[in-house]
Amino acid sequence: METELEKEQALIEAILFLETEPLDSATIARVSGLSKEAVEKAVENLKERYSAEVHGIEIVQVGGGYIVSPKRELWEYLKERYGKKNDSKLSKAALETLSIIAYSQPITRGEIESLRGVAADTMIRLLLDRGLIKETGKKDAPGKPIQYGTTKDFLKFFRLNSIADLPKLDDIDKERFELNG
Amino acid sequence: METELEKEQALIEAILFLETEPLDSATIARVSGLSKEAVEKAVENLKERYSAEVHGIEIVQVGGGYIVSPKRELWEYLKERYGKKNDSKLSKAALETLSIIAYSQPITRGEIESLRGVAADTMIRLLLDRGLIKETGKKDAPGKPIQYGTTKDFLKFFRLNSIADLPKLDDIDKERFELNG
Amino acid sequence: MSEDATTLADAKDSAQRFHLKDFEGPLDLLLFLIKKNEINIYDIPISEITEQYLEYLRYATKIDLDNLTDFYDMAATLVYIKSRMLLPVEIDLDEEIEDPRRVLVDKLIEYQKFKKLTDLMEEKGMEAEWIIERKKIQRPLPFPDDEVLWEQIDIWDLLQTFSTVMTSLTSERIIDLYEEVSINEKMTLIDELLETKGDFMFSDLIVHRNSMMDVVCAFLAILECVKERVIRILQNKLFGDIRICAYGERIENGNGAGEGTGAH
Repeated sequence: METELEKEQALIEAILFLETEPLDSATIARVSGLSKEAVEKAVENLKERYSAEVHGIEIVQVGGGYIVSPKRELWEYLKERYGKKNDSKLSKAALETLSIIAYSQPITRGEIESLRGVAADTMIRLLLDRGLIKETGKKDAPGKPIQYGTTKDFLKFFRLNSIADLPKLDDIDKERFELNG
Repeated sequence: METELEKEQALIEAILFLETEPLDSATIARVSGLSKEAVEKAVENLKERYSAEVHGIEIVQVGGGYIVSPKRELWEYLKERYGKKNDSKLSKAALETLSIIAYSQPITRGEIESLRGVAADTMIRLLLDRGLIKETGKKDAPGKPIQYGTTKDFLKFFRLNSIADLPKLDDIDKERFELNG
Repeated sequence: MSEDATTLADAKDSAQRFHLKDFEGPLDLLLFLIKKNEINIYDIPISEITEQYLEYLRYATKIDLDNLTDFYDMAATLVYIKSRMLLPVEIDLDEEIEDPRRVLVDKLIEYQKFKKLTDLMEEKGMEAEWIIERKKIQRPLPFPDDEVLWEQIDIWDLLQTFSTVMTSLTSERIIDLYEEVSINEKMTLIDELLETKGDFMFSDLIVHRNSMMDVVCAFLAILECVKERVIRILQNKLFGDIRICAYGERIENGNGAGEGTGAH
């Protein structure tokens, strides 16, 4: 019994290691052929195991899925080599999130996720850290979700005087078709 | 002291987790800012830790570097989703040439040809293109023929840590062949 | 089936096999013949083997020229050894007799050794037939000071991206993309002005004076903000510009409002 559980845990560990995107327990169950309950139990065990000091990685829950990630306190040491890798992918996701926030602010995480169709935590955290967005308030809706908007640094970064200077979609069309110049 | 070591170990765990190619201890040392000795000690600890039944991943040594990999006994379960067929299979002729080079390196084209009894140019070119062999120098003989040897990619391809790990003849075959060798 | 047909089929079969490169070279073919005839490698009946070897070669019409040369080289060697074996040997007790087959046998044994090693390597290679590894690096760490990441982005990239995101949405999620302004946008602008100026005029909120939508949205945004107790609004004269300041800010009655207006 004990070893059975250990084996299941080992399998799920391997699956989490191989994935690069968050995986929810239903998907892990499908991939591993285990029951959802077994998966959840194993993930809990793994989470606990990796939370120990001695481990440099941990299992974090992102947008309803699990992913293995280096612990935050180590990022400082890792950033030089790993911070810039894959930047095209990172920048695309970040830019997407930022554009949604800029054009639809104030907007909640849930709304962003429903627009992009993927979890937005990481990107929101990145943009917050970067000072391009900020919490602007709470939405008057169940759960009072946090709303995000752009910051002064955002304006500075994009050389805008004011948020009113954000170009509009019909500006794109104008440019594209060179209608009104 | 103990916690210092734990922290170092955690950092190296995170580094190994982030990499997808084998990393040698010198590189890990550079990336982590730790001494090579500290790295090696930590890697040993990690190797031992992950060798436990309960873990589904392990640290393996390939081509002089370390890489985290799902344990072999789990491959059966992981194959469907994560398995990639190694379609870069070598032909028998290529493999024969390659094994001659691997076991007799450094070796010249002439020597390979005299062992196989057939021309070796095509095969040598193929193996060079595939990055499995390389020119290692010139033989101190008339015409200064080029000598060939295996590469790191060769080790990776065959999942060998070092050339010393090449499969060996068993005792019976050894007697059969080497008495007259 | 007639005898002829069978022979022909055999021959064809052999040629086919040969053509398919069952043999990696002349040494491989020789080893095959030795094994097939269950011959002791140290005592090869050279004339018999030579005959069989040539027989095989006769069927092999289609192998590539390079290899063919090698195969014929070996044929020549065999014939040479055969002739040497036929010559009477003068027995000299002082000298060891050199068996003409010796060199070939050594070669064959060495080759056999590598064949064995090749098999071992092949087994090892089979293990590597499947590889299971992460396809790409783990998600990059989102580091705040990742300058390179942001270097070449301008506002048009942002709009373009937004446009792409929006147009890729399914119809149920589509919002009016071409709505010139929105209340949300005006509220954002209010926030911004509160932050940068502290207090400001309603006219500051109007970006496109001739756009009705712009004015209406600005009004609605103000009403919304008042409701949310984000701002207070003050007007010092009828139809005059409306002054807006943060809700919490203390204002001295009409006086303050007048000053504010005067400042603008």
